[in-house]
Amino acid sequence: MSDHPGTIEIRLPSQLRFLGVVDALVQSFSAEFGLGADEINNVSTATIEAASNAVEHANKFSENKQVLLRLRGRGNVVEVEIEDEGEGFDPRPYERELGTEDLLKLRGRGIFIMRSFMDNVSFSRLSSGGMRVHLRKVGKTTAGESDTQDAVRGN
Amino acid sequence: MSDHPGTIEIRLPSQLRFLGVVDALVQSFSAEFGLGADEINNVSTATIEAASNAVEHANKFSENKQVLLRLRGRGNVVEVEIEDEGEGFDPRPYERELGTEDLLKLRGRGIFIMRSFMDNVSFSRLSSGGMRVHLRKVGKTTAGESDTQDAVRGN
Amino acid sequence: MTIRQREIGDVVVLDIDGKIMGGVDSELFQETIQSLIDSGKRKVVVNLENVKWINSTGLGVLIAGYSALQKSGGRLKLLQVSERVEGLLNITKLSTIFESYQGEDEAVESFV
Amino acid sequence: MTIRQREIGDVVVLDIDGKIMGGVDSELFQETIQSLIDSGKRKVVVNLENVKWINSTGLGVLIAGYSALQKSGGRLKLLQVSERVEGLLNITKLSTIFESYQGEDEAVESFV
Ligand SMILES: Nc1ncnc2c1ncn2[C@@H]1O[C@H](COP(=O)(O)OP(=O)(O)O)[C@@H](O)[C@H]1O
Ligand SMILES: Nc1ncnc2c1ncn2[C@@H]1O[C@H](COP(=O)(O)OP(=O)(O)O)[C@@H](O)[C@H]1O
Repeated sequence: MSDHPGTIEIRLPSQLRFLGVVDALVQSFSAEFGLGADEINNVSTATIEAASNAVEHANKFSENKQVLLRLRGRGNVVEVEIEDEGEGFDPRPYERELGTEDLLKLRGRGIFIMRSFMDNVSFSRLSSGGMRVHLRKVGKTTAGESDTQDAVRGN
Repeated sequence: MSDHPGTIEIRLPSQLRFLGVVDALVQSFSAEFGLGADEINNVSTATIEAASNAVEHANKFSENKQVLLRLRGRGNVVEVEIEDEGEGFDPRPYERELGTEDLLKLRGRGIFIMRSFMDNVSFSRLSSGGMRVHLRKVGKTTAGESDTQDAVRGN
Repeated sequence: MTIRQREIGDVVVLDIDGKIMGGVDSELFQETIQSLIDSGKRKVVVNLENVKWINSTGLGVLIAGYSALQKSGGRLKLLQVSERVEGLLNITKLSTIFESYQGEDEAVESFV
Repeated sequence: MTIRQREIGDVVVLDIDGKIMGGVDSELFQETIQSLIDSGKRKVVVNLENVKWINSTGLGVLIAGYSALQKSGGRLKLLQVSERVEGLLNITKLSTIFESYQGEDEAVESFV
């Protein structure tokens, strides 16, 4: 949990079966930058939502298309970018709270969940036409701080 | 645990701190292809050894160099390739068993561990000059087979 | 995701294992619920003890089951929801429709 | 990796947390062992309960500690080795030099 920044890039096939790998990856990456357990779960859940959308709505499960994840950590800030090879979309209609009329709907919660669980969510269009979702989380839990008071720390 | 093949590519900075992320990644990927707990640990340990070497001996912790991991799964076979940006080396001197005279040495066990824990290990030189380590494991544990006899399975 | 089915009196417990995330999971879950309804079972407990995570499409899978049972006069309740899944149910306000229990006995008895 | 130090009689228990993998970990561990030797402590139990994994460089870290203690008439023993780490100790035959215990009492009493 040093202060060195670091970026990891992952390319995944457009298959939902790899969302478990995304979860493991984001969890361990976020832990490395000192986020607490709840924060880690939230970053991972938001990333899974964005990656699900990239696989399903953008790449439409195509064997020829990939999802790119970029994980960036610095200090106690974790950022995730999810890029797809779809045709892009206008996210503005989905920038809203869910009402009681939405309660029993089967779909339409993904972007809302991202916004709820992250400090910052933004969408941009890639020059290739696809979307980039940018997620940002600042760790508030000073994880393991009291924990290390009388312990010495290496890597 | 379907039979669809899948390849994941990851680019990592040359820092040992990300070996934990490598572990999480390889573990969840291998589990997806039905390897058993011991097999998963072994693939992950071998990958960590190869990645450690890439970071330390090849890339020499350089900020400008990366390690590429390629994870490939098909059926119950998991393959991992680890590519570095170093100057390459001749692995033949290290294709040997460890003797009792090696027992208390502080280093020199990495390649031996890879060979011990994988079904197949091979080294090749990239045209860029760096090395590619290729690791292969065939899952023998028919994980969860009895487990699913009276359960129905989705994703 | 795998589903294992148990009966305790007239209550059916579905033990789910893995992740719940739409696609194949969705069909499987809906078929399971439909066949319960067809055979006259109306009291269903979905045990999430071994579910690591659910995504938003997976929430839809649970809602579809909930609504199908509701329509035929039945009920779907949740058992052993993890903190992670609970966070998702809270933020989406689905915690206001899903009754959820930590103990199996409690969940089963709640139908009486 | 973090190291926490406890004493039980004249035995020092080092509770390690995290991964052991050379680099900074190596210096930290060696300094810890050296300062124990300097202050006359010779009986050391390394508790690996909270160590997820060790790589080959991390094995070297343990060996360095073992050898340093050995040279000054002391002993380094392992506690609560996981299956994963045990696999590594077996394959490298290091299990023939590291005494290892599952119970802390057992480990501490083994020095008498
Ligand atoms: N990466 C994407 N590419 C194209 N369209 C997208 C993408 N992400 C989301 N969408 C569109 O936005 C809608 C809302 O997404 P979301 O809130 O995640 O709910 P859901 O995926 O359940 O529909 C989707 O139905 C889809 O039409
Ligand atoms: N990717 C690599 N690039 C350059 N040299 C390497 C690489 N991997 C291994 N080596 C060389 O092979 C030697 C043996 O490696 P290994 O068995 O892993 O033990 P150790 O890393 O402890 O020395 C290393 O010391 C190094 O000189």
